[in-house]
Amino acid sequence: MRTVIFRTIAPYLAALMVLFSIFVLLRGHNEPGGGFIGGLIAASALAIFGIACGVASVRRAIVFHPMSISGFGLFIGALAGVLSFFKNQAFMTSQWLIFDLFDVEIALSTPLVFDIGVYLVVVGAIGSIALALEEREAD
Amino acid sequence: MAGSSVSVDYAEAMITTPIAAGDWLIVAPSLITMVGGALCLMLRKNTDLQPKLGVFLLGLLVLASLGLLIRVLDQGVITMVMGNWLPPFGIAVTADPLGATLTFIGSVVAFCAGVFAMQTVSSSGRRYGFYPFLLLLMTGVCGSFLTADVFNLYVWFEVLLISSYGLLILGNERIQLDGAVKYGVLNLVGTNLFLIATGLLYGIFGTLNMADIAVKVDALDNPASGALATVAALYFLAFAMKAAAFPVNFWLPASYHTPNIVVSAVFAGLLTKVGVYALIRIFVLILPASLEYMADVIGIVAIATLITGALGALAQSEIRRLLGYLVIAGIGSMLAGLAIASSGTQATLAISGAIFYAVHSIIVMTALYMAAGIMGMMGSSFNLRELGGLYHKSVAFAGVFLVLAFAVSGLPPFSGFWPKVMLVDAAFQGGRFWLGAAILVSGFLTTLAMGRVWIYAFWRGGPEGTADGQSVDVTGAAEGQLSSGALWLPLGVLTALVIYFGLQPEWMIELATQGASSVVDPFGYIRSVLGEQG
Amino acid sequence: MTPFELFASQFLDIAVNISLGILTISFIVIVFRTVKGPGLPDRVVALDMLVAVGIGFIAAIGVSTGIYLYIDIAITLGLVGFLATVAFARFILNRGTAGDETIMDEVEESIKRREAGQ
Amino acid sequence: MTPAVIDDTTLYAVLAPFAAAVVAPFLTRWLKHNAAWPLALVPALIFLHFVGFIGPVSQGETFVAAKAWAPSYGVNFSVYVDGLSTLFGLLISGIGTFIILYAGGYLKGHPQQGRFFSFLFLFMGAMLGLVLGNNLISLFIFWELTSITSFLLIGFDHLRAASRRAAIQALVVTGGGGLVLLAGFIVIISATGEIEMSVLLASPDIIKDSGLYLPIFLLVLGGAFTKSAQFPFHFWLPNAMEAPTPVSAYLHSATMVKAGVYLLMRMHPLLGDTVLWTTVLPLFGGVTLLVGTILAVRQTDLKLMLAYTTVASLGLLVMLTGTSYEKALEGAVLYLLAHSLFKGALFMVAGTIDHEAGTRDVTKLGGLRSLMPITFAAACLASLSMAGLPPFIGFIAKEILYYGTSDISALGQLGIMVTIVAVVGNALMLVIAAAVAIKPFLGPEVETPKHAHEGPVLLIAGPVFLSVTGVIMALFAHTTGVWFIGPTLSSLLGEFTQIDLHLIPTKINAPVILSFITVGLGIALFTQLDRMRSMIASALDAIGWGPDKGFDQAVSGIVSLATAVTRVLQTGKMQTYMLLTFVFTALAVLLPGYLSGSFPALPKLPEYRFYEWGILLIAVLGLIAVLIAKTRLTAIVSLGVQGFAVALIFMMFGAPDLSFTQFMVETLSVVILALVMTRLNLSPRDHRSLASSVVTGVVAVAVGLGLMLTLLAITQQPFDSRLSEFFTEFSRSIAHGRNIVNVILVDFRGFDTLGEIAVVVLAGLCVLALIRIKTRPSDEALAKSTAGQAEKQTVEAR
Amino acid sequence: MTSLFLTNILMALAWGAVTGSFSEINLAFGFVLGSGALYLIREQVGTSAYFRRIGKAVGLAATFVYELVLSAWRVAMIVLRPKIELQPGIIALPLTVDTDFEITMLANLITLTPGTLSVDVSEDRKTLFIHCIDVPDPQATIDDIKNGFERKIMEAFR
Amino acid sequence: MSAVVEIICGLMLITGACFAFVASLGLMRLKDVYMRTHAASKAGTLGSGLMLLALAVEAGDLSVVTRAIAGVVFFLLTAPISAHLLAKAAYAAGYRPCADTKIDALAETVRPKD
Amino acid sequence: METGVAILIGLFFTVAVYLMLSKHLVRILLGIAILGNSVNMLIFTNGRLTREIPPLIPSHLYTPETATANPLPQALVLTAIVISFSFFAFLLVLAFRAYQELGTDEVNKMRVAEPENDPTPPQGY
Ligand code: NA
Ligand code: NA
Repeated sequence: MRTVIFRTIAPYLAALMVLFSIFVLLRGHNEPGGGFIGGLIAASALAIFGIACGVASVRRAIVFHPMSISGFGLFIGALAGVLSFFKNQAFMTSQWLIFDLFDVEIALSTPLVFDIGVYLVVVGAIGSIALALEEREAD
Repeated sequence: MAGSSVSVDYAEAMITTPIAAGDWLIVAPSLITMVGGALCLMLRKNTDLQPKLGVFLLGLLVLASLGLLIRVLDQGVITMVMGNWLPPFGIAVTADPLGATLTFIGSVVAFCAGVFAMQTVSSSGRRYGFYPFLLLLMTGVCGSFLTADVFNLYVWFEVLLISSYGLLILGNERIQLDGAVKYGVLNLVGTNLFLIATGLLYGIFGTLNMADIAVKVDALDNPASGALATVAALYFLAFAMKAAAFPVNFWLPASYHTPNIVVSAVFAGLLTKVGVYALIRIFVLILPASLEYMADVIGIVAIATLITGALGALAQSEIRRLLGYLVIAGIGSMLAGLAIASSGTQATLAISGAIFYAVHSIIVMTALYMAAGIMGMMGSSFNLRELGGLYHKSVAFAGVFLVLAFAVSGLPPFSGFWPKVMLVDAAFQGGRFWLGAAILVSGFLTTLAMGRVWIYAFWRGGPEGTADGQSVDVTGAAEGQLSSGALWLPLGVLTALVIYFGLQPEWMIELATQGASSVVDPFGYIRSVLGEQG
Repeated sequence: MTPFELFASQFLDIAVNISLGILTISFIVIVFRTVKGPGLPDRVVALDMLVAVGIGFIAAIGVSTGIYLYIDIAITLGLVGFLATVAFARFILNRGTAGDETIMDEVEESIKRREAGQ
Repeated sequence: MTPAVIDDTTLYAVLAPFAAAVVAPFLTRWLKHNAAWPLALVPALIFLHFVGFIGPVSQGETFVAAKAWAPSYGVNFSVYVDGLSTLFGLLISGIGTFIILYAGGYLKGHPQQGRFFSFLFLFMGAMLGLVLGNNLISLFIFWELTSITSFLLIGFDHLRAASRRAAIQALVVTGGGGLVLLAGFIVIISATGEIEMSVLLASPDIIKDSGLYLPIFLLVLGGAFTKSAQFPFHFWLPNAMEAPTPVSAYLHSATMVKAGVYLLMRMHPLLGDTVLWTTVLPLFGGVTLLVGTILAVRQTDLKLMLAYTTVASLGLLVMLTGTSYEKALEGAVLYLLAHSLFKGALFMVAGTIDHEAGTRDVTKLGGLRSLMPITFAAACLASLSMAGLPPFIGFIAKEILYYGTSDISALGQLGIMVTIVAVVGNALMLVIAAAVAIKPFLGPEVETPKHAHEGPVLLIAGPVFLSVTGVIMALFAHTTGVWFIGPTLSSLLGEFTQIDLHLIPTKINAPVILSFITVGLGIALFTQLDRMRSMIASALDAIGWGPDKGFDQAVSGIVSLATAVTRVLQTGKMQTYMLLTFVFTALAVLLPGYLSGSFPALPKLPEYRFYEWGILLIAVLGLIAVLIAKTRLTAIVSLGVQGFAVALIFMMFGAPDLSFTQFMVETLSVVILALVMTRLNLSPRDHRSLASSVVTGVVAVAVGLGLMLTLLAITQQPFDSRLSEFFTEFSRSIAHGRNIVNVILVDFRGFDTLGEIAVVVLAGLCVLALIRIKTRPSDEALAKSTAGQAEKQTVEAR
Repeated sequence: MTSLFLTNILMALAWGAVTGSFSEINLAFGFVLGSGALYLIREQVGTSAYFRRIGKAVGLAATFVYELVLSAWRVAMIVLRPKIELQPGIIALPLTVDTDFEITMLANLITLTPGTLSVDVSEDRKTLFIHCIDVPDPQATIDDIKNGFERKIMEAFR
Repeated sequence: MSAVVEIICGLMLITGACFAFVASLGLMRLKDVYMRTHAASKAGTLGSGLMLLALAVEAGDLSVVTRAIAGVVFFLLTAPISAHLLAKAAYAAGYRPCADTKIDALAETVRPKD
Repeated sequence: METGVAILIGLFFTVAVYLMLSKHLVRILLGIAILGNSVNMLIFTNGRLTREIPPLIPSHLYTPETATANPLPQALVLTAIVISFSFFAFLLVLAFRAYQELGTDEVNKMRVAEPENDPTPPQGY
């Protein structure tokens, strides 16, 4: 959409949305949210960015093909559950690494990795759909 | 309980005994295909590497599923609960002889398809995901065969369904799009019915674990009535759609002939059988009372499927469509097994017949579609009017086709014969003579249909109108591909299996019997999943 | 609890209910516009409003249940609502300039209305 | 008498031809047609193996050998050696030896000779497996295998439509009959619990007592009659003459077609000697005999004449077997042996004539005796045997069978009928025998397409040997009786029987008179051969229909029926598919609940708050809006309305995550809808006829109602919330998460989510493939020709 | 300006470290304290413009909100009238501001103000087309905007 | 303290709801899409923003307040953009303003198809 | 609590099925979208309904203070929503492509895979 007003503001909006999406992703374990919703928000951001500034600039911005990102998400999502193999536990048994950093409890865990996988899958797949459609629309 | 820490007895929530590394074989099929599919997807632009990686991964899958099968035969039913949560709270994945057998056979077929596709799938097909689709299809298939959780079964159904969509439209030809619309919408309705039934089942029992449900159903006074009866009917309808049983099989003849032939081959081999598997799993293991209640309906459906499927095959002039109907007719046999299994002592025989038939059908239908693909390459057509002279073209191939044709018709000494005998035997023992007769009549019609294909495409000297006694030299458009071993190796392997299971059925009968016993008498299954509480 | 606190809490309850009521009515009014149109842009504006009212709904329910985290849902709804509006605008622009049949019909209607002095 | 268990040699004897089948093509590539010599050693050795059984078997001994095949299903690869199977084994391997040699000469230089040998060996093995088979299932496997190999051999000359037709005909008739037989066997197995023939034979009344005699009888008969070409299934056999002559000689006269007779004889102790048996078998056998001989007279083709007499002979055998009378059965056994010898020889003679003279049309042949003296001699011997003249085995056979049938004291009315039929049939067979053996050789020399020579040794060895055997066996009638006929008869009767056989009748009695009548009638008829031929021809033309034509009509009828049925079921119209699907859905949700009376009375409406009612109302409004939307855009936006309402409902019942997701997904759905539906037309009206509206409406309401009632019924029951309690309890303490739903998603039931993200990935990939892969140009061109409006729009957009 | 902002954030983090708590409130508190501290040394760091700008921007935001409230109120009044009689129109506003950012800000502000809505910017970016819900006197509206928002924007961002 | 907050919150809720209502009423009563856009983008945004802030005020948690403010800022940023995009698109597509619209400066530069 | 929603769900199913029985692909798609919502609500309701108390654990506790809404059906529905959304997206694009290539949105007129004038199978040998 060739309008200066939208084009100018869209990147900021998109950045804001991506930020928000990561926030939603990270706190999903404790509050409403999580990888899927976060991913949808991020994909929406990509869509807005794409509509405003063209698909090419989005593709440049995210470096990898969205489907590769999606594939990577699935990859780490599936592998996150394999860690438990080395502890003689069943597939997808969660592994937690909880420590304090400056008095803030940091919890790294396989469910988190898994949720990040979900996030990437959604961003990639839905983003890919949105971009592909947008590209077609722009034909 | 406030505070930063709380003391928890982990044993109340989790399995605390260490899991043997070998038990990981249960998830290995899903894991290999999923991680591999993801990997292929990440490398999607490297269209040269894709086939090699894909075939390697599928080979790995075959090994893993073989390992699993051996372990199951060795140790009995084995279970792994995802996340180590106690069953029925965590999702249990359980390999019993039934699931493990089908997983193994399915993997073999997928491997063969992967090899075949090296030759038939174009680089654009690879780029847009043939191997990821195939691998993830196998995730869905293996997941369905091995899961012990109804909702999880739904999820894997969806995985294999969406993969099949992808494979179906790969190429974007008009006919594919048409086929995909019907396939897509009708199958979606099917899975939604499945989901509805699962939702209702959860509403009734508050649990999703199959073994847990089986225990609860068993405890009911009247397990074939009330809302549970509706649930059973919905499950039957949903899986009958998946299995392409009459009269909800429209989607199959409308779509199976449209994609790349290797895709049809995989579909024909695997997809409908997952539906049959689910019917067996749900009805024999979980809802035996409903099975008894619905046996007549299932029997009628089976007969109609057997006959209409075979008649459909006779009505075709396009070999791929003809084969589609044969897939349907085969489903009728398996459903007959289910109907026969509803009561009496022959349940194990009937179900083992159905399992053996499923195995046979997986192999033979895949092989037949591959053969059809080669016929198309040789004769530049899939139409019986335009084909001819293939016998002269390659006697070896003609032989392979003939073996497959006899096998699919259930003639000895090939793989289709034994399950047919077992099913007819069980039908007669159970007093369901019509079912036995229908199986035989369907086999007869199939023989006729395949005989027609043979005389037109192979024995006739050329296309329709070729002078009597004359032979026309046919040169297919895709002739160049025919020298590729990627076409012949998988076809050869599958045909060899067809012959092997025909000549040496003992192993398969034994396997099928064990598989049948594990659902007919679910004690071992339930104990494996729920432990001592079961 | 002091009487004032009691009053405040009762007031809040009532306020929540009143606002939910108002929002419900608004919602229905908007649905009416959505159906009536007459043009696609009218419907999109209605959808945009629907999102706004939805946000209000969430906020009010959040207050009434004391689950403040609903705020994130509200924000997210705002985000995707914006996306929807943008996409529809894009759609109207593209199809309109491409001479899409349905849109052209609506445009003609708008011209007729204008000529009819409405 | 319990069979003795022997070693596995006999099993290997059955398997040996299969091994030869594998070797044959290679050997033929190497030795050309001379491969016949080493290959013929295989059946010769098998023959010798069976010769070894003659002695003990004639003492009434029987043997079994078995190897486990599919033990968990009770199937063994097992053989049962008694008189009957020994006789058949000897015939199969003995005639087989000469057939292999004959094929070596007959197909000399043929590019596919090796394959031909293979097929012959496959058949030989199958046939041996059949006649020796003890296990019903393995017997059946070999039974079907003979059909399959016969199919391949009949269609050997596959470029000709007639061959193809004959092959498929044989496959359909014998293969189909095989399925009936299979049913019969399985009924036997399930009725008796026994699967081994030897065990069944040990208690002969087991089937008659089972209560399932009638179905078993009919089913076994179905198999036997089709295989042995009994009327009305006789038509496939003459058509099978499309096969090369060695095949006709071997399969379609000497061995395979006798499989049906073999089966009847084998099961005679089990099924025979009942009213049903002695009525049905003689009836069909007699009709077949007459039909076969009459039709044989009609023919001018040597092979066809012989083929129809084969039909007739099979009819005779069935008729005799059907009497269940010892003497008649003895005649049957004798005739079976005689027929195999003379018919095999005659076919080979016919083939040799065809091979050397270039035609088999009896009207175009004559005076070959000086050119082909040895062949002529063999022909004479064989046809005299066929004619039933002394001193040939055929003569003894006829004597004994007349002896049996004319025993009115034993058979009564049946005997008279059978005898008359037998006399007429035999007379006509004499006519054919004369026609085949005399006409081509005697008279003046006729110009033939090829200049005739005596055939090579490979071609004449067979006919000479077989026809001479016919004489020798007759000359040593007593030995023949002791070695072959007695033991075989024992098998038929189910008890050890010894017989005393003579070439020359000891006194002038009824059989001798009947023989004279037969010969006289035959000679009389032979003089009228040409007249008879034209009479029968015109009679058949007048009828204008026969089972052969009927076969074509049946096949095309089945295909047409199939086409019609399939068109009705598979309309190609998706709307029909959907309608039926939902009709069944409606049945599934309504019927069980209705039948079990589990639908609840409508419970009282709950006390929702007014805004909650408002949300429900909005959902309803949204639905209605979608339903009545006249343009796609209204519909899309209305869809958003109902979606939002659903999200609010989730929120109303404490599901923030769901609501969250629903809002997002619903909006994105609407967005994608809008983007995609750009060019999709939503017609202003739904275009449903009133009837269609009513039907679809009723179906829709039924589905909705059924699910609603089911849901109400379920939710009124108490709920087991064990799972959720577990999740709630351990969500934070073990899984470290306060959002229980999210913990379920990523931990407790993370495996579901893993599948779910696979779905998402795949959906993305699918859409990409849909959008990106370019349609092939050829298809695009096609699309342009049919797609009017859409094409215009596509072009515009590009 | 950016570096100062970063400095401020660093100071907030330092505050968190010193007080031993990284809770959101504490960090925000640290940020406020930090900016106060920076204000103290504004001449030394030589960027009093930073604070002036912040002031202006906050002012602009306040205007934003204020105009929005006003505008909403106007709309409410219009809508609630028993009989709506308006003279809507689309007017052309010649632009002085020329950067993308400024045009965008201006257009958005205009939209949020009573009765006006930016419809389009001309291709040469010299004219802004504005839809007014009630425009008896177009020129007055144009003057209002040029003297109001446009000036404020130029003050805040130049 | 909390009582005051509750009252403020309640007032904000009602006010916000009222604005939303007014906006929907505007949607109903105003004549063309351009005028309706005014109502939605102003009264609607204000309404939803107020209610969002009401929730934040009631929550009293700084992080919630921060997010609420961020959300409101987002609305403030997006509302004019959506209004602008919609109006522009509608105009470009050719939707005519209602008959009362006397001045149409755009019509001189962009002449939509007739 | 469930009655009202159950009735609504029945209505949802009715509308979904009615739309899916249209011959226009677009309406079928709308039906599919509504069907997805119906099924999701059905599952949700099957887990029984509780008003407004989400299954979240307050940060100072280890289990919720009061009984909450049933979390499991929520998780199931979440999975189902995502899946049905994926399918919906696919089918939409598929419908669009089919319309583009086949030139019709009437499903009964989509007869490429099963042509109307399908020749009868060959007869003879
Ligand atoms: Na979540
Ligand atoms: Na907005």
